[in-house]
Amino acid sequence: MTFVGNLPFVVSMLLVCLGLYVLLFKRNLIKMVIGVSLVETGINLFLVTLGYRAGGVAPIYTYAPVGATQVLPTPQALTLTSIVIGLATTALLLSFAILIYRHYGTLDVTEIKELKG
Amino acid sequence: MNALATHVPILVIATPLLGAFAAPLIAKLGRTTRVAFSGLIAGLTACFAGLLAATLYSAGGQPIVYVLGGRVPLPSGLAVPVRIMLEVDGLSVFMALIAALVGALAVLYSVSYWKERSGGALYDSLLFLLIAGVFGLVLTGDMFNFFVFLEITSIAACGLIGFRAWRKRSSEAAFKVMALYTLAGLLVLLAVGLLYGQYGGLNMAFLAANLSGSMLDRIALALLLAGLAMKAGAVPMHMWAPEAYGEAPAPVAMVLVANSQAGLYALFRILFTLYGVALSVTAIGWILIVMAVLTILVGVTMALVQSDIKRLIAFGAVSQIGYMLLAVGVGFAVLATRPAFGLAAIQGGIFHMINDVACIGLLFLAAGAMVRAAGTRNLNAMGGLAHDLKGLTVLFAVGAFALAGVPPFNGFASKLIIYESTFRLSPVLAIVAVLGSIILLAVFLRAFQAAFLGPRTVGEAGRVPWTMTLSMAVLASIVIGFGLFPGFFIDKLVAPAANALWNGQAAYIGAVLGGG
Amino acid sequence: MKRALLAVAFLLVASFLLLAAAEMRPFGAPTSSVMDDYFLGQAQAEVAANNVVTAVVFDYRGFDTLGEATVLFAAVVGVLAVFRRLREDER
Amino acid sequence: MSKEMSVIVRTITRLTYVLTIVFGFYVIMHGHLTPGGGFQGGAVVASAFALFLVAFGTAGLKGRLNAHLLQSLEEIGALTFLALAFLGIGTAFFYNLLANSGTVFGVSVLPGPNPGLLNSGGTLPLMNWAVGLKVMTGIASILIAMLVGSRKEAAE
Repeated sequence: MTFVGNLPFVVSMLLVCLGLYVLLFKRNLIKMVIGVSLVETGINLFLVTLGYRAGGVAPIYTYAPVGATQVLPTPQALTLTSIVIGLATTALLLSFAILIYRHYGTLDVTEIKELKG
Repeated sequence: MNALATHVPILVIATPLLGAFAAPLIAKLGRTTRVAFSGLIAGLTACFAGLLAATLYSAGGQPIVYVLGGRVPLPSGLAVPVRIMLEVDGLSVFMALIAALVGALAVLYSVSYWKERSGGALYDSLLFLLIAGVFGLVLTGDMFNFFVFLEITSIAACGLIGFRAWRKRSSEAAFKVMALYTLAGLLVLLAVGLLYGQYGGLNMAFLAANLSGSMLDRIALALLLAGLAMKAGAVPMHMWAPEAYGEAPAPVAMVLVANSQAGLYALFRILFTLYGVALSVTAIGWILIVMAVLTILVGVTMALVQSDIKRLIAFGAVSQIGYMLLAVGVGFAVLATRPAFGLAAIQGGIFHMINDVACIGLLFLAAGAMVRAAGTRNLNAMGGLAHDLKGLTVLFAVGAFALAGVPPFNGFASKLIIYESTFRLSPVLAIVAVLGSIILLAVFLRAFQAAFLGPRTVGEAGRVPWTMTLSMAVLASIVIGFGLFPGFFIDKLVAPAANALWNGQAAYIGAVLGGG
Repeated sequence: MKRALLAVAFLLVASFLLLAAAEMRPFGAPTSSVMDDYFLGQAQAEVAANNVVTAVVFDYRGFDTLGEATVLFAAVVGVLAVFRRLREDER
Repeated sequence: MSKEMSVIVRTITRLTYVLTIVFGFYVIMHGHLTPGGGFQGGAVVASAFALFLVAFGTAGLKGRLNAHLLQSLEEIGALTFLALAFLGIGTAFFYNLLANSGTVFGVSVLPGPNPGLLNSGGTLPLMNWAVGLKVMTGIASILIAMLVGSRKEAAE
């Protein structure tokens, strides 16, 4: 259990916490979308740091240095997938925010009936 | 035929995907072609799901493993599965049958329900995506792949919830549901990352064989529990459910019930198969039981005060999630000692899944027809529908009585098992469960009286088209059939599913890793 | 009241996450890399691709990629659906 | 943002967006050899499209492209991807039938670091193209739909 050796993990988790904070305590729809995005980014960072091997290079053989250690490819593939999923959710959330703005003329959660709860 | 049986697990998922991708292109050929294509895809999917069930049951319930892109689960000399796999056991097949039933009926119902509306092709596409996502959730044997399907269902569901873009509440509900679903998905993803970081694998069977019960495993379990309970709509993460069910078009609300159950399925799969007795089962079981009791109570009390027919049914749906969670929580709490009533509780919970989807689905579909006929969702403004809509009256009554657990309908059959088995663990639980049913009966009697009795308010204009009646009739026949012959269906369908949870862990792992 | 409850929940989750990060194995030293070493060793022979990440994305975990493409498709259909041209009686 | 932006932005956009598109296609084409692939390349092409929309507005499209046309292209990309996955159904869904087959994209590669061959990878390059088409048209149609949607709100 160490914070210093695991600094990259700790930093990505901090990013997740920041995103959660924004999502829970901000009252503007766009800021809430930014919060969701931050959580996503934090988790993507966490996934990518999982695959790092000390001194490793990218797992691509084209013109790779001979005999070098390569980092793990699976977390990179997972991150790629989750980035695209994050893009899709963000696009949909923003579309609904635009629609709500069109209906109410505001993005403030406290002025929108259903979202108060 | 043999080759078809080999590939049927992937065909179940790929067929609705094909339907979703092709629907907007096919729709350019005209409405008749579009409807025929949707029917073809829905029928084909249901056939494949039936074939999958037949294959599994004829093989004696041994889990089927389908490796995507390879011939064998394990490359020679390796202890880790490297490819994504679908793993189908009794419980998966049971859930797949529910999804197939609900999907086919939703498509059938939508033919007339969505006739007068814009965006029919996009609606079809999203509906097929939702169905494909539910199939993927229940059939996959890979943790990350599970997350991907979770997101497919979330996005398709929210697209459908916000589909009536002219309604203010639809877009609000869609935003709220989307944010919470995304959060749930991200919690699951974080847990998957934690598990991968420790064991270097993503396959469920591989993880189940290697879990050591360390601190990180418990944190991952807490994240999975929170995320999946949120997806299933259990209290205290239920706040999205009434909005979602209430604002989604009626057939979509029915598919969303199956979607919530898929979240519940994943919860059970992770608890029983992935973690199993490596945990302190009693503590986790009681956490589930407390959540379940809260879900039942909150669901029924909130249903009491609703005047919007769809939200009323929505809270009823929330309370039913509580019954399933209660039964399976009781089963999990006693997993270490394995008394007979534990298995009975799990059987009751799983049997209640298909009963719930049938009667809640029937109620949602009936509510769709009622709102269409009366032009309002407010129960106080509705009235006298029984004068002109006799068939609908009977169908709604069947669904309402079944949901409240009145004999001889199917809700009674499964709730009786739940009462009996939970009583053995603690009489208080059974009392809460009975109390919930009684309040629910009161709720639906009031709704029935408000909507159907009283002076005539609608004329012949509100007639229900035949495809809508047919899909409701199918559900009603299931409600009555399962209520009259519960023993037969428990024996054929529920027992393999319950056994897969109760003592299927070794078989599930052995099917991938060999040995057993 | 509600905000206080939220704050407690938030602090709980945050401490959980930081605890998880601290409990992780040291950065840069994966405990088990059997699956990934298989990818690194076999991708060129089995898939004939020099980019191992692409080999994983499109071959070993191709089904995930299909799912991901489906997610994007769902988002596009969803966005087009909510911004579609409504009929007169639907406004 | 339906209006055009200033002459500086428009000139720079005219200079760069074609280059960006070419680079995106390069990334898609060499997905199995160099960093990148269908998703990344498709996103690069879509970003060029976003730049174009920012500079010229939807009026710059002159009605030649709309969200529904792009969405049809996206469906074709998705269907192609599904079909390529079905290609290997003789063995299993997603089985890489073309790799090491000696036919199109079927050249084997030597193990270890090497310059790479474009004609390798089996179904991978084809899938990269399908996904690239899907992603570029998908994101582009989202962009157009959201632009048009938010402009309608301003007009009301």
